[in-house]
Amino acid sequence: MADILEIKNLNKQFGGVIATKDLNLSILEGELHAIIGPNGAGKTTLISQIFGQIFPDSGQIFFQDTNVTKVSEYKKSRLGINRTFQITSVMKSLTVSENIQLATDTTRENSFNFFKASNNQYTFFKKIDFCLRQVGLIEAINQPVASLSHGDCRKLEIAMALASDAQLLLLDEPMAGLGPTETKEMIALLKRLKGQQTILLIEHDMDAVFALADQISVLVSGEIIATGKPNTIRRDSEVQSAYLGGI
Amino acid sequence: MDYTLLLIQVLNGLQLGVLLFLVASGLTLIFGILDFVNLAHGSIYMLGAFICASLTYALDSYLFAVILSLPVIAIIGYAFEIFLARPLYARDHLDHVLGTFGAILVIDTIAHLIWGPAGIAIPLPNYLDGQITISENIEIPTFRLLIIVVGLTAAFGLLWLVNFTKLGMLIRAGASNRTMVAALGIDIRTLFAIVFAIGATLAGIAGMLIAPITEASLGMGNNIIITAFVVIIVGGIGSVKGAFVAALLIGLIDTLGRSFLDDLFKLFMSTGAAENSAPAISSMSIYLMMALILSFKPKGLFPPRLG
Amino acid sequence: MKKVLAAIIFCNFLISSVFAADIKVGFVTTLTTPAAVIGEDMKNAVNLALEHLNGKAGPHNIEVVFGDDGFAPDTGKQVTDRLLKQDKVDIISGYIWSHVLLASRKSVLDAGKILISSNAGPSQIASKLCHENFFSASWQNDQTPMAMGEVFNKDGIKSLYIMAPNYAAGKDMVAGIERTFKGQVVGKDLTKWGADAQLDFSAELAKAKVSGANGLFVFYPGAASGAFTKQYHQAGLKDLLPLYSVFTIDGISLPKLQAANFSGIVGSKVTQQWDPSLDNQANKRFVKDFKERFGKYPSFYAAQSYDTINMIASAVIAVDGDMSDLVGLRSALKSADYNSVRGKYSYGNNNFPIQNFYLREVVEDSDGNWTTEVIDTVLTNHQDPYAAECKLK
Amino acid sequence: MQFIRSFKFLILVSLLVLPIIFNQIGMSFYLDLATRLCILAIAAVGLNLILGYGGMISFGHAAYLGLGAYAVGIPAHHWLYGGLDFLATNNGFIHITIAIVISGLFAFLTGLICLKTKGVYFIMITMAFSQMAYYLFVSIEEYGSDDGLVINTRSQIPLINLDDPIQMFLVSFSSLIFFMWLVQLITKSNFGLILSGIKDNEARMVSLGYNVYLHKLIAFVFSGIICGFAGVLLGNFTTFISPEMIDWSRSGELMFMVILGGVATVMGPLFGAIVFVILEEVLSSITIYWHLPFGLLLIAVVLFFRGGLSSLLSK
Repeated sequence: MADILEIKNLNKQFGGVIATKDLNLSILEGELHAIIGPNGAGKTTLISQIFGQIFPDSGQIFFQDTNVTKVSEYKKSRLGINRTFQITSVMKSLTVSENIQLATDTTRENSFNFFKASNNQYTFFKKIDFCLRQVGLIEAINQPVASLSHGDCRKLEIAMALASDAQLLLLDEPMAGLGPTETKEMIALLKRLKGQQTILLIEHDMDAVFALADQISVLVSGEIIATGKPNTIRRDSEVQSAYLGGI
Repeated sequence: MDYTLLLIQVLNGLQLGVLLFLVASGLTLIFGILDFVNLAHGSIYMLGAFICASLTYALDSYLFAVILSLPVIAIIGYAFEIFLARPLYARDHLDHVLGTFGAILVIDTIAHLIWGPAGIAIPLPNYLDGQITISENIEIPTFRLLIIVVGLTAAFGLLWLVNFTKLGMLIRAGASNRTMVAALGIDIRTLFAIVFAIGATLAGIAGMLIAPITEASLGMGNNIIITAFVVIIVGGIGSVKGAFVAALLIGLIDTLGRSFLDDLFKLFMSTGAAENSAPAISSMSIYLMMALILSFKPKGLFPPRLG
Repeated sequence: MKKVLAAIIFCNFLISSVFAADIKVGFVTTLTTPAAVIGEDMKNAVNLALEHLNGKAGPHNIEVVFGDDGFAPDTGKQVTDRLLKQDKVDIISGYIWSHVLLASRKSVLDAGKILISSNAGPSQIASKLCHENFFSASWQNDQTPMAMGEVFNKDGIKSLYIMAPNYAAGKDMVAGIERTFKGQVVGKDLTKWGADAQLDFSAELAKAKVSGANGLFVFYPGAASGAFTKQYHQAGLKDLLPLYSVFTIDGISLPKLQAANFSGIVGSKVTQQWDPSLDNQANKRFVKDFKERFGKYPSFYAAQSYDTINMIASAVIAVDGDMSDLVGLRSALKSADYNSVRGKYSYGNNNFPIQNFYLREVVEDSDGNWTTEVIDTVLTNHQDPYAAECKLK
Repeated sequence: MQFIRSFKFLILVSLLVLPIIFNQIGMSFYLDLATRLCILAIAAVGLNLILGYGGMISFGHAAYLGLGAYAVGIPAHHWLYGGLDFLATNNGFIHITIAIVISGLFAFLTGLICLKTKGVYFIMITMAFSQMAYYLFVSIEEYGSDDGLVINTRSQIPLINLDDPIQMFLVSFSSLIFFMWLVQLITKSNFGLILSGIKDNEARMVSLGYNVYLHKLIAFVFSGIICGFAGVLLGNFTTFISPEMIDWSRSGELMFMVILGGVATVMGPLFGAIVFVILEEVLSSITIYWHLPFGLLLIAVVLFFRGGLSSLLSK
């Protein structure tokens, strides 16, 4: 399998604070790659750079062998990268199905359709139906998002990411703020997705990470100090002293 | 170029600038910290002028009238906060705009009912009513000089308050992060009411200062409120320093535009055309400047730092 | 909701039709914004005129319906339409502001009604836009400053600095002074006017001061006059740059200036076609009763409004209340056969008055109130310069 | 639901029928009132597209009304009095075309800059541009400067005589219905859905791959054009246009109509215009101090009836 994403010597500073330092990372197509690290290690900053919300000071990012280092976020999304946010980010005043609809390529490509009604296009129904069944939200299809629980909103975000047909999903702490039952459901959901999608997962929940990931990279102070399979990481002494020591 | 005239016009521009600052600083504090759009801020400025005018006649002294008007205006600001602003904090800006526009209509009409449409001229004591000779051919009205001095004092006082006092620290913290202030265990409601009263008082002072020049008149607040908004937008919402810089900038641009633009235009167009277009262009100049600055710095010259 | 509103509108209609008077006169003036100070004076004068007429022109009841133009041309036009279509007035009068009059003119004339201006006299209406159904009860804008120009020539003023608001009348005033003034105009400022007019003139006064002019001519009517005169005084220009004004220091601003004890203006001079001190029967009664009733001298706005009502009454009597008799109304109005407070005058071909213009001085009367007094007649039976451009015969 | 739908229908029918009845029984003033109401409602519908559905609070939309009216007044002025032959016409279609092009262009150019800003900055910069338009017309003496321009001849359109008040009203009314229908169509389309998405969560829409700026710009231009068209009607209706009609307070009035009626609803702008125009009319005929009850009412609406009048209906 080929690398879908390759990051070379990435550097980013905010004022005097180093957020990313000489970072190298490759993600294989189809794998679920998790990034763990203590608070403030620069995980979200890394995702934001991959997605193009902020640009690195130096270094390159390749997506499917194309240099996308300085491609802005809305174009990245069109190339096939999609992300979810640490803080739930959905359109609260719209319905569940409208949120999905907005996430699809079809809507995006026909975005200058001014006069044709958006809600009676057959292709949408199939896709919306599919995505919502995947995440188990099909009952809520016509509900306004404002009425959903926090856990359901997080599922909706995943469904939106699915609907976009992205080749690479960047998931920024999908379990954040979920209760134990909801966390279990989310892990099951990600397990189902694994293999169908390439996923870069940032997560604090160690049980989830070790249960899900194919590869794990450990990020400390902007640097990747180790990369490997879950078992290797678990045994790595450097990782243990830097991060997992407490467990 | 006539340098004497230029100097006088710069002083005039400065005077307009500090007046704008007095109105705009309150507006920017209320806006920045309370996140409340107060269109009726100009009406407080008008009330300052009218109350001071009435008291001047009642007490037969401008000075005592000003001193007595200050707490009155502060109380009005405080009351305004409790009855109209407080219920609207949680709403969006649209509701603020609509509600405070309603307040403008109400306050203006009440002022019409109380003081009549005529406006009130305020007599100045003799020692303020003359001119001061700066050099051989530069004379400026004493009172305008006083406005500059009072305005600058208020400006530096406010900058000191914001930058070097505990209240100021809370105000700055509030401007960038409201929840943090709450987390510090401060009674946010009291802080808000104090900020509102300070803002109202500053606007009231501006009204009291301008009234002896232009009279207290209906609608005077609506003339200045839009310019004051331009000031705080250009300066960056919530930034007292930004408001100060922008107010002086706008005061100077407006005054210098009014005095020199027609001569400038006469260089390349007919006298008639110049005399006709210069006033329009000079009135437009502050908006032009605002559009220009916002297109390069969409959050104004000194955007408050976040987080 | 809709039903309630319809009911309100319907009641409104009923009330106005039940109490309908024989002759309805529409009177448009400014009753809100700071300029309402003029409107109130006019309204007082209209009511005084009605009282003096016992509300009747001959056997016919006269009712006046007031409309507020809000100091804006489009509002003025809207209120004019309302008077014509809703209140169904027989004749329209009033109008302080030239731009409001220009905006409203078409509505009235298209409706085939007589339009009488109680104050505004823009040059357009005196020349190419003159109309047989339009009459002025005041003057053409240029005339008063023309009289002032003559005063300058007599006083030996060689150079002049001019300040006026940037609207129709302001431009006419400037044109008027330039018509008769033989010296040089060294500087001119047209300042922003309207609901948010410019009231701080520091920049302009500073320019005027260094311009080297012998005199400063200004036109700042209504609420702006107090602001202007005060700043003129504070700028210390009194001895350096004598002030000459038209429609600025008047019955409206004087009480306010006196209350502020602004003694600098006593002795200053203005020109006008009317003065409270004019010696005729109608004027004496008008000034006396006005002072008794409202506690101050009437302004020229008031005098012209008082004249307007009397002029209308004389025309109503002439056609015996038949307001559809436009020919009769026109000829009655044109004869100016009523007791005007300015004395006898006549109408030119463009239906603007041919009348005297006086030089007046601000003085203190026997009761200690500030007023004006005629000191000279500058122009006698003066016709405006635009009459020749009017096609009417 | 049924009741609300029939109520809305009833309002539209009475808006069409009542003015004509009033006119026939000799109260032509109410016909004019209804015409003005329809025209202002069109502008409010246009503003609602961006304010209600797109979350762009424009404080400068009176400028488009003014541009539309000047697009009638200026060609008519030259047609009557000569000068600028290429512009001189009283052809209504040309007036409408000019209005659409000019207001669209103005919206496009100012939108390019305005849409870089957000929130209150956006409110103020739209206001700044409309003030510039205001001072532009103040400075053109040929078109009356501060005094405004009297439009001595109305636009000529085949088969329609705008000088007839009833036809003027019918044209305004049917235009209003047309634009209400059009805006509803737009808001139900993909574009409309995206616009609602942008209003709700702009950052998310960017991350979903939308060119948010371009979508906002297009909506802004649409909205400007609708108001420009309303301006053509306004110019023909009042036969007068002055810079005063571009002033920020007029933009405020438009905004309040939209908010009063209820943002992002089909009928909201119309309700807002009805209430605004009738209140202004009724209150101002009772007292010159009508701003007092009007202001109190505004405050009451904000404090106690959130979501405007439409929300009262749907409760």
